[in-house]
Amino acid sequence: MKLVHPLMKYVRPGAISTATCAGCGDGIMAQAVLRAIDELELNIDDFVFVSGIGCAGWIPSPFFNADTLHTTHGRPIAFASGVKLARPDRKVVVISGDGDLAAIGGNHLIHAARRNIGMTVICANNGIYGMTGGQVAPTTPLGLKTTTTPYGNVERAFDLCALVEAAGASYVARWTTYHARGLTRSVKKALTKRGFSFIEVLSQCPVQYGRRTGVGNAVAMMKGYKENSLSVKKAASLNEEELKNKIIVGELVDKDSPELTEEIEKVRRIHE
Amino acid sequence: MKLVHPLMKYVRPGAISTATCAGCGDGIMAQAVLRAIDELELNIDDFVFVSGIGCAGWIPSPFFNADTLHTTHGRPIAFASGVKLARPDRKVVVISGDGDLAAIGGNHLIHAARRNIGMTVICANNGIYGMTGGQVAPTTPLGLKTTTTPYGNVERAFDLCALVEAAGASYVARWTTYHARGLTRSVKKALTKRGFSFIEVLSQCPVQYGRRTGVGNAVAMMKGYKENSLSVKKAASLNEEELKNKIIVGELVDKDSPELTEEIEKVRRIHE
Amino acid sequence: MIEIDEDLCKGCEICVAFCAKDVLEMSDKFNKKGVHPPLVVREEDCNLCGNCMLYCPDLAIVVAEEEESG
Amino acid sequence: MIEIDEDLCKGCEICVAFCAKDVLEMSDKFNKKGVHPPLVVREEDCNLCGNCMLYCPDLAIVVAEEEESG
Amino acid sequence: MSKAKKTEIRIAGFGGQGVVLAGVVLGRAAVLYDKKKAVQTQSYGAEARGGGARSEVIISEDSIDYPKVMRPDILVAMSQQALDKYLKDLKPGGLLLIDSELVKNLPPEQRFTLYKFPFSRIASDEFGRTIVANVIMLGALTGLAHLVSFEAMKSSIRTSVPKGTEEMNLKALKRGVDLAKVS
Amino acid sequence: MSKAKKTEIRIAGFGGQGVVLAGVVLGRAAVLYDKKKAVQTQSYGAEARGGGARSEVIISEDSIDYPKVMRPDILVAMSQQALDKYLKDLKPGGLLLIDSELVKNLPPEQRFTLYKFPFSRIASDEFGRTIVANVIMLGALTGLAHLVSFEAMKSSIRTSVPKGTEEMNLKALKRGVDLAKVS
Amino acid sequence: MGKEILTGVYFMQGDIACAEGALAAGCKFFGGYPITPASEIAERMAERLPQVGGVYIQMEDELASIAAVVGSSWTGAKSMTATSGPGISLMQENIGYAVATETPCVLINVQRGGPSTGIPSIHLQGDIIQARRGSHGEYKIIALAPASAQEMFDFTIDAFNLAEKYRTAVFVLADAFVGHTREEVIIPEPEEIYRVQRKLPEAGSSEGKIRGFLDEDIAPMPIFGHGFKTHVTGSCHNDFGQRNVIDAEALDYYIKRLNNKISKRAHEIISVSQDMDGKEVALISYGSCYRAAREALNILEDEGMRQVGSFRLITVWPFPRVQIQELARKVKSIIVLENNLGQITPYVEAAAGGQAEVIFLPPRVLGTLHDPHAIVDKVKEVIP
Amino acid sequence: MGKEILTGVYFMQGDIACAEGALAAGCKFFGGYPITPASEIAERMAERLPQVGGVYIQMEDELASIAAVVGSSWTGAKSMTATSGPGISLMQENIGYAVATETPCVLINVQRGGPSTGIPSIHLQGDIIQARRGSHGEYKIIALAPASAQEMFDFTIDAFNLAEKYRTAVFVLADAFVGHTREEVIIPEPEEIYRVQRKLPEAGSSEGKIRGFLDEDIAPMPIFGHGFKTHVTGSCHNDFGQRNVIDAEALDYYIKRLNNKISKRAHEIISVSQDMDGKEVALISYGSCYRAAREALNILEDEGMRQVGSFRLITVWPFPRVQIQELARKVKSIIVLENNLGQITPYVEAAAGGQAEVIFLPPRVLGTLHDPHAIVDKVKEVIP
Ligand SMILES: Cc1ncc(C[n+]2csc(CCOP(=O)(O)OP(=O)(O)O)c2C)c(N)n1
Ligand SMILES: Cc1ncc(C[n+]2csc(CCOP(=O)(O)OP(=O)(O)O)c2C)c(N)n1
Ligand code: SF4
Ligand code: SF4
Ligand code: SF4
Ligand code: SF4
Ligand code: SF4
Ligand code: SF4
Ligand SMILES: [Mg+2]
Ligand SMILES: [Mg+2]
Repeated sequence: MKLVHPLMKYVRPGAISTATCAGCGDGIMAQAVLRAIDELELNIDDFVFVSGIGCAGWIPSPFFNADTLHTTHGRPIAFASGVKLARPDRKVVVISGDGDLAAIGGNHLIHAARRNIGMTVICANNGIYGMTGGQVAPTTPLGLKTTTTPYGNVERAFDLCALVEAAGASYVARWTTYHARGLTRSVKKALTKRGFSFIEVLSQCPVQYGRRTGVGNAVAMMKGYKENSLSVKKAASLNEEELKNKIIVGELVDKDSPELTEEIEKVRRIHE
Repeated sequence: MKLVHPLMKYVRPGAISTATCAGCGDGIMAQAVLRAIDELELNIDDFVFVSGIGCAGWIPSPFFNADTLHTTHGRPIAFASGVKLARPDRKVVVISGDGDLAAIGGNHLIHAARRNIGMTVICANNGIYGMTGGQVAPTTPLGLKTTTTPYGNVERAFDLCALVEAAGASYVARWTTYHARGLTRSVKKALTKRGFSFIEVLSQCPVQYGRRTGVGNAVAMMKGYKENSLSVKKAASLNEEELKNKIIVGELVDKDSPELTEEIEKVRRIHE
Repeated sequence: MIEIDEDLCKGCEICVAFCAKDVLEMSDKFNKKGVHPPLVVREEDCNLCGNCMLYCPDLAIVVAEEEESG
Repeated sequence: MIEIDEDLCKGCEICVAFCAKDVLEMSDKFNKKGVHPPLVVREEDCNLCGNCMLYCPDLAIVVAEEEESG
Repeated sequence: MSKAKKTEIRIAGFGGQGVVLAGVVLGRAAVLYDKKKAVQTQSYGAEARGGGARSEVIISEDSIDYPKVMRPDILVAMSQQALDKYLKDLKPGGLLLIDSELVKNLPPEQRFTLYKFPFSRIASDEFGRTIVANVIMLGALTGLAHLVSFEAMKSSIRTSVPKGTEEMNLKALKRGVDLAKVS
Repeated sequence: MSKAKKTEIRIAGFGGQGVVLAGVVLGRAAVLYDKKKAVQTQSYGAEARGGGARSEVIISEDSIDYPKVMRPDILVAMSQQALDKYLKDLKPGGLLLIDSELVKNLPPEQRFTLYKFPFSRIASDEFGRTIVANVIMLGALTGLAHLVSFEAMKSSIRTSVPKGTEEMNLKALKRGVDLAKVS
Repeated sequence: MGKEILTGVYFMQGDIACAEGALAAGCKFFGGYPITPASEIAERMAERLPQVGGVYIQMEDELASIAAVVGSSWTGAKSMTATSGPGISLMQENIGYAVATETPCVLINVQRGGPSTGIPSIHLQGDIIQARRGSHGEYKIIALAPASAQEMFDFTIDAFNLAEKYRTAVFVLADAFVGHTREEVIIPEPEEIYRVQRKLPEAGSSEGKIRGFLDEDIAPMPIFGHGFKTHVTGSCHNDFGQRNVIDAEALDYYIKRLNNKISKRAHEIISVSQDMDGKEVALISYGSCYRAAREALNILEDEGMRQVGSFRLITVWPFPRVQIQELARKVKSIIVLENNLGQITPYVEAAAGGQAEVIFLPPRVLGTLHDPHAIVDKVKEVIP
Repeated sequence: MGKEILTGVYFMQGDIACAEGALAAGCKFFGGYPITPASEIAERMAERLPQVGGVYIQMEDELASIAAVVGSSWTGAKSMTATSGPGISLMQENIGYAVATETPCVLINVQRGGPSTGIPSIHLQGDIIQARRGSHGEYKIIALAPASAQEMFDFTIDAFNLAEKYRTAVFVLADAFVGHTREEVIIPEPEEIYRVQRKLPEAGSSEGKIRGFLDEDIAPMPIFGHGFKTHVTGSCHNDFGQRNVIDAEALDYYIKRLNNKISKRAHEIISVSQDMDGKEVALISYGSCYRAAREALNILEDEGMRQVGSFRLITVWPFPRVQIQELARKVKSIIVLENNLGQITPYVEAAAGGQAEVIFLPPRVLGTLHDPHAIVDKVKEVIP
């Protein structure tokens, strides 16, 4: 008996073989998102998936058999804002890379969070520019030698979750691909949350990060995630020194504030 | 006897009459900056002032008789980064508006803070786009009727200081034009601080904000600043409800971390 | 002493409003910019606090300790 | 039961590494992609935890309860 | 075929005096209420404050191909600077209207018809708001030049000024018309 | 004047097999160590992973105006897909070199000289690293086609591969040369 | 709802007329960012869109504005943005995306004086070639150039119709003069306004099989939310939206189809107005320069010089090459009026191919309308 | 320090040669953002600049990259960025700023297949007109088009020299082919490399009186940190940097001076290479197409057809209009080879003015080099 993968039904025919390198964490993320939709029993036809340019931009595009908008580098949230504003009934999900969302696209990220527009942004943070060949990203650890920091990175990395929280997001969580189950839970939460939700996922890039920088292959990187991560709860009891170089995983923000398209709808009602 | 204004020596001959409207807070800010330089007995020839497009962009340009770089809308921090990186010995000061620095320019703001590049950014936050005629800004209060929110603003405003703090700034302070003395103190601190410093200044725009929205003239607006502000210390003892619509003034962040150009210099030293 | 450069003034009235000693008043003449500049009407009450100078957005006011002449 | 679609496999070895029961091993044959896919070598030890399926980035593994046939 | 006679009007002064609005009110009066053709254009340091502002109107019975004022028939100067800058363009024999409170140096030559009134002073003293000087000026202009009817002007003002200020502005208009009568 | 004879080589396979590097090593050997002229170009889904990759080299005694391979004299196919895609371009009588572990379906027609070796299998079994298949292939190619000298090839490999892997790669090169000898 | 169209006579700024034209065309989404001299369009849309059930959003910058416009268009909304040169410069990458994904949208450029910040309130026709080729790669757009407030209304409607019909980005190349000038604008009754609506695929069309992209016959648009499972990408793709980022053949197909879509229909898109029958000299103009051309012709007519006619580009792009070729065969001289240093002039020369003399005439002072008398003088040099 | 110039023979990618050329020219600042097929330039600069006392920074995006480059240039550093079409599209606003403020800087565009994301690794000459007019307003730039790895080295040096000499932004219009191809590159001895340094005002020049801007004689540059109290602005300004954002006359002056600076020196900037003496047919080409033109000429020569010559644009901008006018008077036909749908062809036609037949010939498949035989066939159509 030939078993069929339960998520295969969400995969676009002809795009079954993912376009990622062997061991890339993006495939694990893709599944986590589809699994969340499956478990929530939502109709994938009610979604619009928006992505930018980068390996992670290919997570939904063309892989997900749904309405997908593969945009320009850094701009998926801006495009997605147009989709959501014009069709507030759609579930709008942005999935893209750390470079895309936080380097070139950082402004759209913070403004969408500020507006609390109803969309879910899932950031595949591999700490590098994967697609273009392993250049430093604003998420690359200090000291790492990348193709554009041959003597070691001297720029501090963003704490993306803290940034998005400060900008105003309603829901913020961080996971790694090792935490695929927790990630699935958070995606479910985010998809049903009113307002702007953000999930950072540390996702291994074994080729441009692992191999090039000598950190190791996919397995080694996922083991690293396992060993270096701490739950939000555990982290709360530790001091700064103890938290150094640790990945805090779990839900970081979950609060309620008015959602943009609903507020706009109220204004429109005045005129009806 | 004709008295000479003690700051007039820093004003570019031919630019003495400011280009602002009557009562504009930007003039008060301009003085506070010059006064800080004067009190620190720094040489204005060691400075490069960089600004963007907007009324506030004209605070240093051409007003300050120094090296001034009046750039494109939203980009002064990026230009200033080039200046600082190439000439780390310069004191680089960016003075520009809320729209310039936080709407179109938001990405450069957070990245400069992340890098902790040694510059001081002073944001004239008038809660509006002054120069283009009173359109909503990402700093406009909820509900305000501006030329592009005729039915009241539905977008939440940024807490700029919190945002820049989350991005990694070494020094963050907030003042209003009413607090011209505190502002001067903070500018002095910022100018001598290692790393990225940010000062938000609530500055009245009596024309596009005050008059158009019915909030009142320059005097009324400054009185509003006086009445609605609280020091950081006082604020610490109040709850969220009590802090609603209050302006918290004073120093919010003052910490030490490695500065970008110094770190780059270290890398360069390896090759000497 | 306190001195106002009328032609730099834009007539915003900030100096008048924030002088705790009520030293200043707006005049009713028009300056070169077509606005009414302030006048020092009660110089004797001035405590040289410097607020008017601090707040004048247009560097139109200078306040200084009287210097001993000679 | 557990099934591997060899031609979807890219040979990353994640499934092998994260199977707590050591059920899987990399084979030494080449698949269509020119890499070595894994083999189920100790199916009897498998507890159907689903980790291999959860982690396979390429949807190449399906784990399912054995269905009663008939 | 060449077009019917057009009247070209230039109104100039400081930014903030409402000279642009004055031109708009005039143009709107002509088009919407007197059923003439009009084009209104302006110039100001759009991204600057203060400085000079200029508003121009062409009024004609016929459609207007060329919308730009080249040699105005009428020049209104609400500041010294405006007069100094634009007087040279005024058509010989043209009408020159100035705010005598703000324009002190008049040029010697008399190749135009000069009217001067202290619009700003009246606005400040009688209305307590310098800003209505422009409407008083419009009243005077209506009275002097008859470009548009008084009724059209009133309607135009009513639909152009901020809500709540209609009555004051109509009073100011009337005050201007009266000035013209006296002269 | 037309140029001296050029040899055009195309090496094709999967992304990740090091076919681009193989071309670079070959070109560098020719230019830096054999003092010939060479141009190396490539094609791959640059912003994609996996999929096909192709590297092309032209080697000539004379300077090379036209740098693009149009009809290769030599085709190296490191995957079935590569063979299927590029065989048609191979010059009649050209040399076809394939990885027999990965290319199973050979076309019937014999208008070329075919050599096949299990590069990947040897790399995997003897070197424990599939990735050296490309260097073994280069060895075989050197042995078969004499485009560049063995010495040049060695020097080129030494300066092209990651530090620490020089010895292994030179061994792999040798292994390839030996394959060619046997055949 | 229901105030889509404000029928009647108005004394209106060109910018406001443009906004009203958009609403009359059925625009339901505006994403923008303020800039002189285009802000009035945004302000008017902010006021009016909620009245007609549409959405106005001021984005964080112009890059985001055009992105939001394209995103909204994919939900089926007629969408637009309005800005000036600096904003258009920032939009270039996403303009290419709109073209590549065949997204109907309208871009208003109220041109101002540049380069760079230049002078915001002064009109220049500085962005004419930029509109055509400001984004990277090989592509085509459509651009209209209005010359009056009335045309700001009319051409904006035309722009929407062209965008919907040809599934592409359409520019309205206005300028500070046309945008800020107030004139009479007559807005017709709703039923007199011609509106084109993009074709949609049949409901229930099966996934992945809809020829929704790169179809020279202008494919129906598989907008979101209808179960089409559309895959939109600005990477090289085929008729079905499928990405191919490896093969030159795919790129060749992608580029040529997109270009042919417009160039094969150039005859139906291009609009010129001319009164060149039996004339010897042509005044070629577009946008606000046309006003000066007309006035010059009035003067010439008064002087009895009837050998001169006007050839006006209503659509600047696609360029009316064939029409100018014909013109060049008939006339002795062509005087090209542009408020710049000669942007379309080389294209006129290329079309004329030496058949007629081509003379470029800018205004004496860039940023002003041509003095009609200077045009007359130039004509007299040509016909002594 | 001291490894500015790596004298010797290399087997090098064009991108790497470009980086080495920059260093040889004295480049001390690189601000960039990765993009295929230009990333290798950034990577090389990241490695090499610290070795020579320079600064490499990867900015958050391309807008910031060009901004940082301009900022650094104002401190006196020779500065550059390198990107591909999408990056250039994003830089448009600040390219205009660089031109307006007369900031020397070098912009490398390693062109790829577009519009939009297109195909990153395939070469197209899609951005030729974009380089000239992609920013808003009326301005001029200089652009060079290399055809080999060696020229990536040589032309990058030329670009720096032109930037310094004329105080402006200079493009190197490479493409994915030239950038990624590896060939022999010979780097000369340091003393054989010609380097131009911008003029600076005399030290102590008094503030506000330095004619530092908009000077047709290419004013000395009052760089920061020398007490010049320089006022730099992209708003309309006069010879002294003083802003005027009101008067059309000021705009006219600002635009014309900036343009004249280049156009009056076009003869000394423009570089073409031609062997057209006594020929009947010209193959006009630039960039990588030149390689195909050369090969076609080899074949024609073999076949004894010596009536055909090459006319190559080394500088694409300023456009060699006068040179092509002359050419057109001498030849029967001009075949223009471009790897696009004809971007400079109209400019060639405009220059030819009907004096010679102008034929545009793209490669059969866009994104590939022309097949030399297809060129030969076209030539044979022209000379039967
Ligand atoms: C405007 C623009 N600049 C640069 C690029 C090149 N580019 C493509 S993907 C990418 C970065 C990818 O990094 P990230 O977003 O982290 O995605 P990853 O590949 O790591 O998943 C870059 C710089 C581009 N396509 N467009
Ligand atoms: C790219 C670009 N977009 C828009 C503008 C128009 N513009 C000029 S200033 C400004 C906003 C000014 O607001 P802010 O930065 O808050 O400064 P303020 O005038 O309020 O001091 C805008 C949108 C521009 N000059 N360039
Ligand atoms: S380069 Fe890295 S991120 Fe991109 S597909 Fe490969 S492993 Fe994944
Ligand atoms: S518009 Fe507002 S911010 Fe601008 S100068 Fe006037 S008062 Fe100041
Ligand atoms: S110095 Fe103080 S007391 Fe004196 S006038 Fe000024 S504000 Fe009043
Ligand atoms: S504060 Fe200054 S500008 Fe304002 S009224 Fe007083 S003197 Fe005049
Ligand atoms: S299901 Fe669990 S136990 Fe079974 S093979 Fe997979 S990982 Fe191992
Ligand atoms: S995890 Fe999947 S892709 Fe990786 S080796 Fe196992 S089956 Fe293959
Ligand atoms: Mg990444
Ligand atoms: Mg502001």
